[in-house]
Amino acid sequence: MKQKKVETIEDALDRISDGDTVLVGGFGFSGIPEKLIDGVCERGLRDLTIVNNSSGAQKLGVAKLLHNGCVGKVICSFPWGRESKIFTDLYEAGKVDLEIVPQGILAERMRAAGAGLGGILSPSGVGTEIAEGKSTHEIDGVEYLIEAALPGDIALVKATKVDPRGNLIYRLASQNMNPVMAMAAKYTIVEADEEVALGDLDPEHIMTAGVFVDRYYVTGRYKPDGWDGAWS
Amino acid sequence: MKQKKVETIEDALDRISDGDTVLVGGFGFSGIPEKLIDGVCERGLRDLTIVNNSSGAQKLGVAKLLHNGCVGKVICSFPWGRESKIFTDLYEAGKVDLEIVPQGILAERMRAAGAGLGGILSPSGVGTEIAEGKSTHEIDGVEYLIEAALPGDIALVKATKVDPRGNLIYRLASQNMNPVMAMAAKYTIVEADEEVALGDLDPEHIMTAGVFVDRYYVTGRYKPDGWDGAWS
Amino acid sequence: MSDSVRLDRNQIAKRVAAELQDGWLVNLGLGIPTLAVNFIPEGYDVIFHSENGIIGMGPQPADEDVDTDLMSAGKGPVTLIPGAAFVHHADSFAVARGGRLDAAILGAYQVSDNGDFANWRLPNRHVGGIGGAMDIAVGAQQVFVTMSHTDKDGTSKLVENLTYPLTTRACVTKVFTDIAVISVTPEGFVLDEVAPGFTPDDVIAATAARLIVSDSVSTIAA
Amino acid sequence: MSDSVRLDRNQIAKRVAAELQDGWLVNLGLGIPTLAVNFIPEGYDVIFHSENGIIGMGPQPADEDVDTDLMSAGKGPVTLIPGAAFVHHADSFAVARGGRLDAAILGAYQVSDNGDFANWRLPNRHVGGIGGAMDIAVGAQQVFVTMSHTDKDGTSKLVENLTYPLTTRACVTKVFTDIAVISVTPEGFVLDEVAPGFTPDDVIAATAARLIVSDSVSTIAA
Repeated sequence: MKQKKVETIEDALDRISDGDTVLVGGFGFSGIPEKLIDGVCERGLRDLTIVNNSSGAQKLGVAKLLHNGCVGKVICSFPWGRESKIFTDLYEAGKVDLEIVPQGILAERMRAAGAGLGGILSPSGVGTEIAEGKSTHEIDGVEYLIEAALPGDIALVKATKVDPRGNLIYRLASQNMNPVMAMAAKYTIVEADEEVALGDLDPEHIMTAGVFVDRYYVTGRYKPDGWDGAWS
Repeated sequence: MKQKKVETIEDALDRISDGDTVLVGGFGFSGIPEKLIDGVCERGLRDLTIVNNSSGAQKLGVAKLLHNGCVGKVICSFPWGRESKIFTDLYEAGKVDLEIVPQGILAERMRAAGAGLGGILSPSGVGTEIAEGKSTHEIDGVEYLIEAALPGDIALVKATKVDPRGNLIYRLASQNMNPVMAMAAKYTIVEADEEVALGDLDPEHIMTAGVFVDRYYVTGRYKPDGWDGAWS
Repeated sequence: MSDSVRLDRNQIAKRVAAELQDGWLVNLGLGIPTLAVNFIPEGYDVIFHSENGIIGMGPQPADEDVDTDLMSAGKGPVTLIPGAAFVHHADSFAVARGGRLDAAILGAYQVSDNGDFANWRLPNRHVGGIGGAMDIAVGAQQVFVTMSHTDKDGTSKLVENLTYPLTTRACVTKVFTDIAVISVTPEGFVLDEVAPGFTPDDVIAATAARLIVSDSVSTIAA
Repeated sequence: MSDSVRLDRNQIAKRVAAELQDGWLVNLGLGIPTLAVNFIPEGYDVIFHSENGIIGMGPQPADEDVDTDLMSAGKGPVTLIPGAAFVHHADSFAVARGGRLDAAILGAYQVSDNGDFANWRLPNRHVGGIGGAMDIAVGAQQVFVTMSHTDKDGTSKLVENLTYPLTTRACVTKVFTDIAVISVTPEGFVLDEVAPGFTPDDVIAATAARLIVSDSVSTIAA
């Protein structure tokens, strides 16, 4: 069987290079592959294009990558949150590029990449600023934007359970964009709370099939960075 | 709570009309909503456009609808199986139309409809007969076919478990196209082996969220029509 | 206008909540829309959808039951109702764009009388946050906007043509402000209700677009 | 050619199976490709994908263990290997088109020397069955075709230009026939191996396209 488990963060990340497009899971405090993000910061990688729903908050998630100078461009739906001052500063200083995408289309463009499609016909954003420079196509009298598939070189995914084939289970609402990112990247790296034995996952319950996972690292469950509320 | 359960096949089917596009789940012997199909035949509906992977086999599935004169057009990937003589006869007599679609694109076109997209950019079938009459679009030097979303007026879906909100679980490989059909239709009618109480399904295990289901009918588990092998 | 008092945020939320019907699936934006959850009519089963993949959000849990993996799109802790389901982000927005949301309640900077609205970027800023608004507004069966009728300078947020960047064209069905309830119809804005103490003329004066006064204009039940 | 005997279906299946590497994800078409499952090298973990949403098909079960909800795309009963997973049809083809299949083994009517192949419709029939072939062939990392080298009339199935309707352009990487193993390269067909008793010239004579004989041409291990 393909050996997907790695014992160190360094081994988990050895396929990432400067300039890569990296899909990073997580929404709010949930489903963020924090240990992998820390590893990217420690590697001192540069000029990454980071895809996530947001530009991070405080010094967490994508914001941590920004603080550490790893990011050349952010592709997201929500760059301008009250808590993402680092992005604002870098963007206004011309040090980081931005591509803004409606949240659902961001997910759908990644899914299209994972599904080997060239793109999708999107009804979202027609007639708005985000349509500028994009081709349109009409179907049954309705105008759609042609939105290209958004593949990643790398996906950094957070799951709760993983088995030796890389099959994944996500906890509650922590999946968010993780499953589509796992599909969309050429190389998918998972950080999981817990490893279970082969055969322990019911095939009907698996949320991301192991064929989409190239490598995984087991962290044990930990309290999300920056979360100061109740924790169990 | 919305009342989705119906007690009779007649009530389950009262939204279908002559001429509707009906998405019918099932692949091989598995995941076919046979009781709903029987009900459509008994209603004597006419001129339906039926979407399924195939044109049925023997007198089963879509073939039963063809035998009963319900079908004006078939949209499928595999109309020409050794066991679908009825389709061949009707097609060659000019009594049934055909649109042939690659299997994966058939699923993806329905998913696009369910996702409110106008369509997808497909790499499958480029340069072939199925590209005739279709627009193409190039992304990064690669040519794709623009394949329109394929919505249904009605979906007939087979599940193993349903709860009062219409949340569905499929058994083993019986899901096939059922989940995308449930998403793609304006009105989704489910035939389920078994009903479970509200709260009995783990939210992480639900395969089709009840928001995609309009109505369901409970049959009890039965042996698939035409299957003469072992059965438990 | 002497005894007129603009509705507060909770009163607007209460009024828009009265639009929701039993069995509906609804998405709530941040701010006033989120408050609507507190005013669902007794006995109604309204299902709340959250962009991050929750179908069937329940009320906020006690502090000790907060789970960081169970939070709304607004990053607030929530619970699940019985029969809730999780989906991934792509399928979550399939719910929205695919037309399964009976209603979305959103905030806005401006609404025009053909139902265009703006809520994602201030004209004087380089970038804004789109989030899920474009997908939700394009797909929901009904788009209810809640907002103050005018901005701090007294400028109407109901307009003939947007001056703020467009979020979604021709999607808003009804607007709930602090002084009125206004439908978007093929003929333009129609004034359905006024806040207690306001007259239709008060609302017309505060509105920078033509406003048709409904024959059955009434007072908002506060 | 006196002691030359064309390979039978099982021998072709055995030869193509020798291409599969440990840990690969593979999709098998109907006919000879399905037989390849019987010739996986001992100790290899090859994962089989079935279009209808099974990732990790195992061997055929005993009669009493057959489950109609667990059958291959070829409608034969199968089992699951430990760590198998189910997906719906759209995601199943995402696996294929998205490039996660290390190899697909498919049958064909014709293969051209640029890697085009035809397998879905006879030229004299109105319609054929596409099934999953177009999606699988366009996405798989390697497309291995198994077929007889010639049809019943002795006409070559390896051609310069297809006369049968195209399935997928420029996708076939290697062809396994009853007399040869042939790679599709930027220069065209390259003869890698011949069946026992056959010479390269025998194969050239049976092939209606230019055939480059590899410097290291060898005999198929039968």
